This record gives sequence, C-alpha cells and structure tokens, in this order.
Amino acid sequence: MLLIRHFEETLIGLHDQGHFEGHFHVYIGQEATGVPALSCLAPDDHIFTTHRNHGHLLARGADPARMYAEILGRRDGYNKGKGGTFHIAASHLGFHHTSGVVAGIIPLAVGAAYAAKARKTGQLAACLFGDGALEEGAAPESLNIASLWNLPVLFLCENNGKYGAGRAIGAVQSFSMAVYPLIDLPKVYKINARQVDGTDADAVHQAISEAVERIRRGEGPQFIETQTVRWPGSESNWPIVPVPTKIDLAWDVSSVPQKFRDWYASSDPVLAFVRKTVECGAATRDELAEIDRNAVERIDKAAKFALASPYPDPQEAVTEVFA
Amino acid sequence: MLLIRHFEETLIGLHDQGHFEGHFHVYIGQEATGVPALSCLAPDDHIFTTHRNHGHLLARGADPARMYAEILGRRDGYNKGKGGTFHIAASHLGFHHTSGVVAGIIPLAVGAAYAAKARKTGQLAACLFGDGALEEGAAPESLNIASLWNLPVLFLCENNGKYGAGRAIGAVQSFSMAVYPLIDLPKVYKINARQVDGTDADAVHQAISEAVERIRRGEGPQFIETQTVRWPGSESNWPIVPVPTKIDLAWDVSSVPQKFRDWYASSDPVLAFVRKTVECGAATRDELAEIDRNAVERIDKAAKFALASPYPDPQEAVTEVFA
Amino acid sequence: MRELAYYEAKLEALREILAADERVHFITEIATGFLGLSARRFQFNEIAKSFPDRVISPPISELAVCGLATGAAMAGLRPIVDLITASFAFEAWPQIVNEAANAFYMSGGQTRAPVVFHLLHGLRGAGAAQHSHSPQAMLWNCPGLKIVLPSSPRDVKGLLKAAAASDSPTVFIDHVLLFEYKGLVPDASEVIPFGQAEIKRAGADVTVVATSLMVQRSLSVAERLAKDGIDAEVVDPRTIVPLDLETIMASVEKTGRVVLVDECHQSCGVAAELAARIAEVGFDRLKAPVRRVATLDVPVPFSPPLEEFVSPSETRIAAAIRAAAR
Amino acid sequence: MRELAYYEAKLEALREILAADERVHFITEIATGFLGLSARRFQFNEIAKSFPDRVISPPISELAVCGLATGAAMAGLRPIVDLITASFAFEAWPQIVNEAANAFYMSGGQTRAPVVFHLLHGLRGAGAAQHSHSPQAMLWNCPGLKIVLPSSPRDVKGLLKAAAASDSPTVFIDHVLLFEYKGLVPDASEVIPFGQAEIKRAGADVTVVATSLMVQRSLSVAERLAKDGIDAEVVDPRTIVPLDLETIMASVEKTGRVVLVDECHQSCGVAAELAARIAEVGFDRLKAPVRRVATLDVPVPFSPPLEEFVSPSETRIAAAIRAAAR
Ligand SMILES: Cc1ncc(C[n+]2csc(CCOP(=O)(O)OP(=O)(O)O)c2C)c(N)n1
Ligand SMILES: Cc1ncc(C[n+]2csc(CCOP(=O)(O)OP(=O)(O)O)c2C)c(N)n1
Ligand SMILES: [Mg+2]
Ligand SMILES: [Mg+2]
Repeated sequence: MLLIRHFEETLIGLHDQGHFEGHFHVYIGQEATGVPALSCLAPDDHIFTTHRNHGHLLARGADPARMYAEILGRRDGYNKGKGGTFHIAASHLGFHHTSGVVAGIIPLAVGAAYAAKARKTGQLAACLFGDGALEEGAAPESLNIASLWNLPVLFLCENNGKYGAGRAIGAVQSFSMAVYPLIDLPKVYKINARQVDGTDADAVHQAISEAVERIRRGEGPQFIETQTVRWPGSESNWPIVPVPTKIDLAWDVSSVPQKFRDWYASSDPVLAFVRKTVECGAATRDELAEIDRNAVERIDKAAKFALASPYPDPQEAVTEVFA
Repeated sequence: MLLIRHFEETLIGLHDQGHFEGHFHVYIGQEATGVPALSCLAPDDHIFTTHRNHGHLLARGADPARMYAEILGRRDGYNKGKGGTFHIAASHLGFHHTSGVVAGIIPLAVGAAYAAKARKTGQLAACLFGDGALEEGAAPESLNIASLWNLPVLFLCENNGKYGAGRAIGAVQSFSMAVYPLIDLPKVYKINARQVDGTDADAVHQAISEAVERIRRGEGPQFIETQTVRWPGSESNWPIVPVPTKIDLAWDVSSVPQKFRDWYASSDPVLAFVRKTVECGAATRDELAEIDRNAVERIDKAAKFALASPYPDPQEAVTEVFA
Repeated sequence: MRELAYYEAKLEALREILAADERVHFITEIATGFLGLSARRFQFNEIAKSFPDRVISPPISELAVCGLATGAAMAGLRPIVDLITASFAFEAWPQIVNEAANAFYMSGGQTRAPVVFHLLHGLRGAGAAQHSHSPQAMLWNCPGLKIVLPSSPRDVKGLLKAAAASDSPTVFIDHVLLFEYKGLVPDASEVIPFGQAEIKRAGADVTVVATSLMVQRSLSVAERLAKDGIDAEVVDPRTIVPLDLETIMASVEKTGRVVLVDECHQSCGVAAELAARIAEVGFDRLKAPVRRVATLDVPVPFSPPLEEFVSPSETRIAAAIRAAAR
Repeated sequence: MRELAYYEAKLEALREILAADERVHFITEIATGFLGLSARRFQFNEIAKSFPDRVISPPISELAVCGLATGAAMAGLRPIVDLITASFAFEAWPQIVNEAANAFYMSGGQTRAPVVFHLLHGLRGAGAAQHSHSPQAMLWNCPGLKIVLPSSPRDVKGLLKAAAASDSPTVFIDHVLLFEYKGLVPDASEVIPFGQAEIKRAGADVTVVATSLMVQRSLSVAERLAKDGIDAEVVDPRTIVPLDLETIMASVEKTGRVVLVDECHQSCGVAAELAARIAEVGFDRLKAPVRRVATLDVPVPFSPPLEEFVSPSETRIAAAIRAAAR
C-alpha cells in the first residue's frame, strides 16, 4: 500500500515537472482494496483493469520502474511506450489488456472466464472497474452472460464515490445511477453480490477470498462492491498532492492543509492500516517507518530508471500492428 | 383485432405470391396487447415501435392500404416505399421512427419523453418492444436515464415467449436472459413495473390506462410486460398461416392442423376475445361475423390498392436525404 | 476438385475448422446461424449438433458478445463470432475497433487476440437502410484488423481457414447473395493466404477491381462486354488488409484503365482508398480517370427499383467499363 | 471584428445559441464540458450556470444519450450532445449512424432529427490508441449526416451557429489543439453556411486541402515554404458533407498539383475520398500524383516521438508539398 501511495505521489511530481504529457488517474485512496483483493488471486488468473490501473499492477508485483517507463513513454516500459498510463499491460502477471474506455474490459473479462471454463484450466478472470462503468450498457450485457453461462469471473466494482461528488455515490442516491445500492444490479441478474468497506483491508480480503473460493467451486460469477471516499487530490482533472504521505500522518494530520485534512484523518486507507498495524502490535512505528523508507527508496530508483530509459526509436511506431 | 389478424394473414399471402421481398414479422398473437394499449394514448403522444409494428399502427388507426403499399415498396406507402415493413412511420399518428435494430427505439422514446417534459406539452412517449430488447445494453442505459430524470415514458415490453421456444421465456427461466421475471430489471432502476396477461385485452387495458395516468400525474416512467404465447406460424423465419382465422374457430378448432391446434384453442387472443364478447352478451356471433366480413373486405380493398399503386420513380432514391 | 455451392464450401470450412481445433468456439444465433436468413440456413443445424459445447447461442448483446470473444481469444481460445447482418457490428463497434483492433499494438506486442468476426454485408434485397451496410471501409480505417472479402466457393473455404488460423483479429465479410454461386473447390484442404489477389478473369483493356459479390457481378458484365470487343480484367484482392497492391498494379500497368466496383457507400468507401492508392503509384500509367461504381451516397431504400437504382448494378458497372475503355 | 481565441469563439457561439432558442438543450459532462480536458474547460461553467435547465450532465451512457438527443430532436427540441473525446462516439455508433442518419430518409421525409453531435477528434498528445480517433471518414461513409470541421475562431463560431440551425443530424468535430489559436471574429452574429470552402491562403503552385487542425498546420508549413519560393494555396472545405468541390477544383485547375492533409488514419480516410473525387473530375488537370498526408495506418502510440512519427506532422506535410511542387 505504501509502495502504491509513493508511486502515485511521485508520479504526480513527474507530471508536474513535465516528464510526461496527457491525462492520467491515480489509485490513491483505494489501496486497501487493490492490495488485499489481488493477493487472493492465483498466479495464472486473468486480470482486466482500467484507466485506474497503477495500484492493481503494483499490488500484483509489477515492477514500478517498468511502469514508470511506460507512463513516460520510454523504451523499457511494459508496453514499450506504446500504451501509456491507461493501457499498462503485463501479460506475465495476467494483465493482458487494460482499457481506457469505461466498461470496455467487462466483456473482455467475461470472455477470459469463458475461455478458462471451456479449457477447464481452473483459472478465473478478475474484472476491476469503477462505479461509473455500470452506467454503460456493456456492463449489464456482460453480467447477463456471465450469469447465464455460470462463468468464473470476479467483478470488483471500486466505488470511489462514497459521500463524494463522484458518480454513483456509495451512501446516497447518485445523480447518474438509479440503481441503489449498486449491488442490486448484479443481483437482478442472479449474481451473488456483496458490499464492503474498501478502506478496510481485512474486510476486503475476507470478502474477496470468499468470492474467489465460490468461483473456484464452480458457483459462477461473484460481484463485490468496495466503497471508498474519493481522494481530494483528484477533485480537479489533473491530480495534485495535498501533502506527501508519511507514516506520522497516521497520528497527526495537522500538517495537511485544512480543506484536505478530513480525508487524511478519517478516510485514508493507508494511514488507517498503519494505525491498525501498530495498534494490534503487528509492527512498531519504527518498523513501519523503515518499511516506508524502503518503499520511498524503491520508488525513487524506479523513477530514475524510467527517466534514464531512452525513448523508443520512432520507427518502432509502425511495428507490431499485427500478431 | 380482427383487422390486424386479417391484415397479417393477407400479408403472408402477398409475400407467398412474390409481391414483396425480404424478411418480415407479423403481429399475430399479440393483438390483445396492441389494441387496448394504444387506445389508452392521447392523439398527440409519441410512439416508437419495432420490426413487429403492423399491429401497433393499425391499432392506432393507420390506413391498411398505405401500410400495404409501404410493405410492397410502392409510391403510396407511408414512407413512399423507402422504409418497408420494418420502418413504417406515420408521423401524424405519432409514429416518427420505427427501427429494425433490436432496442434501437428505446433511447429514442426516452428522448421524446425528455422533449415532452422540457416543452411541458403533457405528451408521453410510448416505447413498444420485445422481450429480446432487454438483452441489449441500450435498454438498461435508457431505463436508468428515464428513472433518474423522471421522464414521461411508457415502456411496453411484449414478451411473446411464454411457454415458447422464444427468447426471454415468460413462465420459466430463459436461455438468454438471467433476469426473471423480466420486470425485475426496470424495478432495480426504480421504475414501477407490472406483468400482465397479454392475451387478455381487458387486463391490458386496465394496466396500461393506470400506467398512463401515473405518467400524466408526473410519476415518471412506467413499465408493463405483457406475456403472450408465440404464434406457431412464426416458428420458421418466414411466417406461414396454419389456417385463416374465422370467427367460428373460437368454438371449434377441428379445422386447424393438429400441431397448431393448441395455440388456436387456448392462446389465440383474438378468438378468446370473440368468445368473451359473445359470452358476456356484448355482441352475438352473427354480429361478430358481420364485423369480421367488413374487416376482410377492408383488407381486401387495401391489398388491391397497394397492388395497384405504382413503384416510385427510381430517381426518388436520391431525394430526401437531408431535411 | 469438386463443384460446390458457395454456402456448401463455407459450411465445409467451418466443419473442418471446428473438427481440427478444440480452441475454436463458434458463437452464433443457432436458429438463423452462419447462413443468415438464406433458404439454406437449416443446413447449419447439423454442425451445431456435432459440436454442442462449442457452437453456442448468445443473448442479443452484440457488444458484450464481441468483447467476450475477444477476451476469450486473449485467454487461449480462437473464437469465431457470427454477427449475421453486418449492420449489427455497429452495436459492437467499441469492442471491435477500439479493443480488439488495438490489443496487440497497445500492449507492445504482448497480447494476441485471434478472434474472427463474421458479417454478411451489403444490399441483400429489401434490407432497407438499417440492414444493408457494408462496413468494410469503416473497418479499413481502423488499423489492427485483417479484413477478408471472399467471392467464390474456393475462396470462402480457403480464406475462412486462413482466418481461423490468423493470430490477429480478423473480420470475415461475405454476402448472402453469393451463397448459390457454384465453383470448383479442391478436395484437399486448402488455406488461401491473406494478401494474395487473384485475377478472376484475364483481359487486356480495362482493369476492374472488385470485392465480394461485386466480383461475380463484374465477371458477368465482363462476359457481356467481351462480345462487344471490350476485354476487361477482373482482379479480386480477396483481402483488403493486407492488400496485394502489386497484383492490382501489374494489371493497371497493362491496361492503364481502371474501374473499381464496391458495395460500400461511395464516400470514403473501399473504392475511394483503392482509387487513391492506384493513382498514387500509377499516376503515369493511367490513360483515363479511375472510375468508381459504388452504392450511391443515400441511405439504402427499401423499394426494389429504388434499391436497384442506388446499387452498383450491372448497368452501372457496364457503363463505367465502357467509359473507361473509350 | 475582435480577436478571439478559438475556445472563446466556441463558447460565445454556444452561449448565443442557448440564449436564442429555448429548444436547444446541451448535454455534456459539465465537469469536463464543452472544452474537453483543455486547461480552459472551467470557463464553460458560467454557461452551465446560466442555463441550468438546459445544460445537463448525463450518465456515462453514450449510446442511450445520443439516442435520447435524437429522439428529443424528433419530438421538437434541438439538442446538442457533447461526446467530448470523439472515440466515445463509437459507443453510440448504432444511434448515430443507423438511427439518426437514416430517420429522415427512411420515413420518406416525415421525420426530422435536428440533433448535433459534438466530438473532439485526433491526436491530442498522449491520447494513445483508444482516445485519438478521427471518425469523420467513417461518418462520411454514412449518408444522412452533415459533417462540420472548423479550423479557426471565426469558423467555429459561424459553423456552430449553422449546425444548431440545421434540420439534419450534424456531427460537429473539432480539435482540442485548436483552442488557443487566435483570429478575428465579426462583432455581429454570423452564420457560416454549410458547403462553402474557404481559401485560407492563396497560392499559385500547389493546392493543399486540409481540415480542422490540419489547416493550421498546413498554413504554418506554407509560410515556411514560401520563403523557399513554393507558394501553396490552402483550401479548407469547412464541411465535408456537404462538400464544396467547386472551390477545391478551381484551385486544382490553377495549380495542377494537390496535397491532402488529413488526421484520419490513411486507409479510407477523408483524404482518400478527396483524392478519388479530385482525380475523377480533374484527371486532365493534374500535373503530378495527388499526395496524401494522413495518420499512418497503425493504432496511435502513446510515446511522444512515436506519436509524432505517425502523425501528419509539419515535416511530412512540407515534404509532400515539396514533392508535389517539383
Ligand atoms: C466510454 C467512455 N466514456 C467516457 C469516458 C471518460 N471517462 C474517463 S474516466 C471516467 C469516469 C469513470 O468513472 P468510474 O468508472 O467510476 O471510474 P473512476 O475514475 O471513478 O475510478 C469517464 C467518464 C471514457 N473513458 N470512456
Ligand atoms: C441489434 C440487432 N441484433 C439482432 C437483430 C436480429 N433480430 C431481429 S428480430 C430479433 C429477435 C427480437 O426478439 P424480441 O425483441 O423479443 O422481438 P420479437 O421478434 O419476439 O417480437 C433479432 C435477434 C436485430 N434486428 N438487431
Ligand atoms: Mg468512480
Ligand atoms: Mg420476443
């Protein structure tokens, strides 16, 4: 989680310094969903994710250096610079195709699940998407087929709109989705569905591992909605870091600008996990600080690696159009 | 209802005689839905229908002669021969646009309702579609918006798959739709929804008139599913008439070939209505026979009119591309 | 060699493909099936019964179905999706042109999506505006898709086999009005590689480049014109992605006169691209302007004489060849 | 006349349109709004606030939203739908190309659908494969849609007003990289009729036909080349449906040399159609092959030097003009 957090905060810095162009999205605030969720999957499961993919890849063990290189459009990027932030793919980790089209991956994940079932490989397909994706017709079409054909697919809907100005708002009726709660949608397609607090790593872990077990037992598609509160740094279209995350913030947020303080004090899943870890005695503050320093260091190195990686030869642009 | 029935049976004859080409769909078996449903609408309401539109147009008072002319591609057709069976439009009756794309009209109807609400005209938009249309993503997307924006739209889903080999089967779980009963889908979008026997004209009338009242009171979208048993003449892709409908069949189906007999004996809504009319004393068998003769005569004349109508001048093909 | 009807060769190919490779799954509306609404469609049933686990009917959800097939291809299958009427590909447009087409490139060559989308394009007779599309030009505008347009029994068989073996997403587009054409098909199983045009009729005066049903229509016109002393060469690219421009240009080199016959709407249609390419490389060879015979730029009307008027009919093809030969 | 930036002229037009006609409703994601992801997007807020009942944010449901707007147009409104990134028009493809485009024709002239679809097309910088489409060529292949491609502050204002007044479904396509261009805009409200090309730069040697951002890029190249004695004429069709072929041909008549600059992928792109038409009617006038500068036929890569390589860059435009002038 700390690695993801530092990855994203550093990334915003790289953007501000002009090291890469274009629109991008960060995973800050959703770390306690992605990390436990992906830990429940087997090494050969298929994973499909979206514009908000960085946390998922890191949670699965992707190399932050190659991710940065991709986001900066460098030769050593996972996609050799052809994909960029929206499309990071890492086939060896099960990330075949990452789409920036809202709901684009939902049918694809259902298809990978279809293949796994047909080939009797025991794999499942995990489909990670935002609450907004349920507004696209591709979502209900896919839920329907997954249910009818009893496919081994895990739908993980990360609803980052709780109490927020986001889309499908977790705790109240939204302006863009009439279905409330969201899990009523999969349910109406006879898909088992559960809501869980996406800032509570343990709760997420339990919900996802149960869902995965059900899928492996052949019980068909499972749907989990995790609710998180949208990180205030993403209120604008380009993310800004209100304050760099440090372990100490878990106990004292006075260094956070007033208007962002609430989120760090009560909604930040990383700081909550830090507090919990210390409270339950699993680690001391010093041990965590050490882990944190290592994470920062690893991210620093990764960023340096990416910055040193050359741009691809322009001619590369016309290769690999066809397999 | 008798007019519709004879219209369709005669149409099948016209097709068999080679008077027109291509695929077409008939409304046989659904007459007790369309006739009462459309009688509940006001003259200036908007209506959007599908490939199975003939009964809807006739129920609204469209001229069978101009409909035949359209289906035969003649100059006097409602669309001047440019539309054909799938696309009959009759703007003065509220039929602006009839689409052969499954679910194509659902967003359009929601849009007409949006316009009515914005312009405060008091109109509603009726959206007539089959059970299969709910499988297309356009349907849930539209239900969502209609609900969120509280639009004056009547969704009439004619589920012609009851007990049949059709798509979303009315009385059992279908192979193509996981949502069962179908009305659970609008309900999950918080749209008021009801199921009704589509072969019972009185029940349909009551359900639709209540729904229309609700809409006029500003209560927003209403959804009615009518269930009918698919007419056995449409088992193949091109309809065939097992036996021409006559009033007497209401009491004696022995002239119907064995394999089709069941439907005429127990599922035919026209014959059921005939029986009911006589039983309750609203009309005698002779009076009905007279009405039937008139309908047959009107249809005969209509067919002759269409056959006598010339084809459009080929140059017409390049006119009216832009308004 | 045996004489087969087009539809027979097409079914034969499908049967062989399904039998040869367990990874092939065929997604279609079984009731109407691989043969569209043609009178022959019931012949598909036998195949459906032979491979009950791998021939499946989906809901009416083209978008999700094409995505499903693409995702399944990414995960080790080789699905073939039958969209029946080509116009319904529009429902699936985001998955075909923005997911499948981009997957290999965008992933930097990591992810293959060997999926085949099957469409029946064109003016089928009374299809009217919504059911008569020829989306091959739009698809050609989307890099990443291979596009196959067979015109004969031999080609449909050999090209379908190549499509099933292709590692790239492939759109296989044919025409319901081709189904009854007969022709010789090799006994042994033949795979026709993509990117090899075929001279369907040799001739000295005018080069006619046509695809799909338009090949047959052009051949019939060419025979008629031969009696009037106009000797047309009919070239069939068979696949437009990849395109065998060499074979086309060799013919143009010889004749200096070109007619392109294409059932897409004219503007930005397949003929537009061929015209642009031929004039780019063959400018000095052309003795007359390149002529296009395509569907007129209006929605397709229902009424038969109107439909005939807008279509690339034999009358219009003949007139264009005569004008080019002059 | 005042000098305005493109984005200012665009907003001004929208404000005037909304103020003038109650039937106009503007459907957009208010947060990102009419100005896409540009730095100027917040300026849209003021308009959103001025017309709270007629500027509305829909769910992420492009298909239903475009259908809704089309249906509302059939029932008496004149909606403008902002799809923001042009690639998302693919989600709505069935409604745009198979419902809206066909409605008037298919109904035999009964039903008008005066809806405007607004798209931001092209290579915006790091949009990668899925967000960089230029769907104008695909749309030109669909009869029934008017297609507008402004390139200057004055044009965007005058053409948006014409689009709002059009009784036919109209696709209004512009480019986020145009927003900062400045130019003179008349004080009085001006409506620029569809189908009138404009000579953006007069010249004697080579005719350059370009649309949208490519007009600005071509103008900049033309100025550079003028110093080397190559005098390029830059023609901007402004609308491709309807197309003012006369103005284009008058220029070709004069120069005999043509370069087409177009941000669509090359195959079956806008340049392909222009090339085919120009060669059809101007065959005898052409002194050199018609040259196309378009986006190379590969999915758009993310990495900046790769994106530059595939794009119709100034380098490639200059090379094409030089070659044509030779
Ligand atoms: C088809 C499509 N429409 C619109 C967009 C623009 N867009 C990018 S992210 C986004 C919001 C998505 O919300 P959600 O799915 O909840 O994901 P979040 O960003 O909240 O994680 C939108 C509308 C898009 N990428 N694709
Ligand atoms: C988008 C699309 N996909 C497929 C078809 C082919 N098609 C025509 S009618 C039909 C069945 C529709 O079923 P339903 O909506 O229940 O209507 P019914 O014919 O039963 O009245 C299908 C699949 C189509 N017209 N449009
Ligand atoms: Mg969200
Ligand atoms: Mg049905």
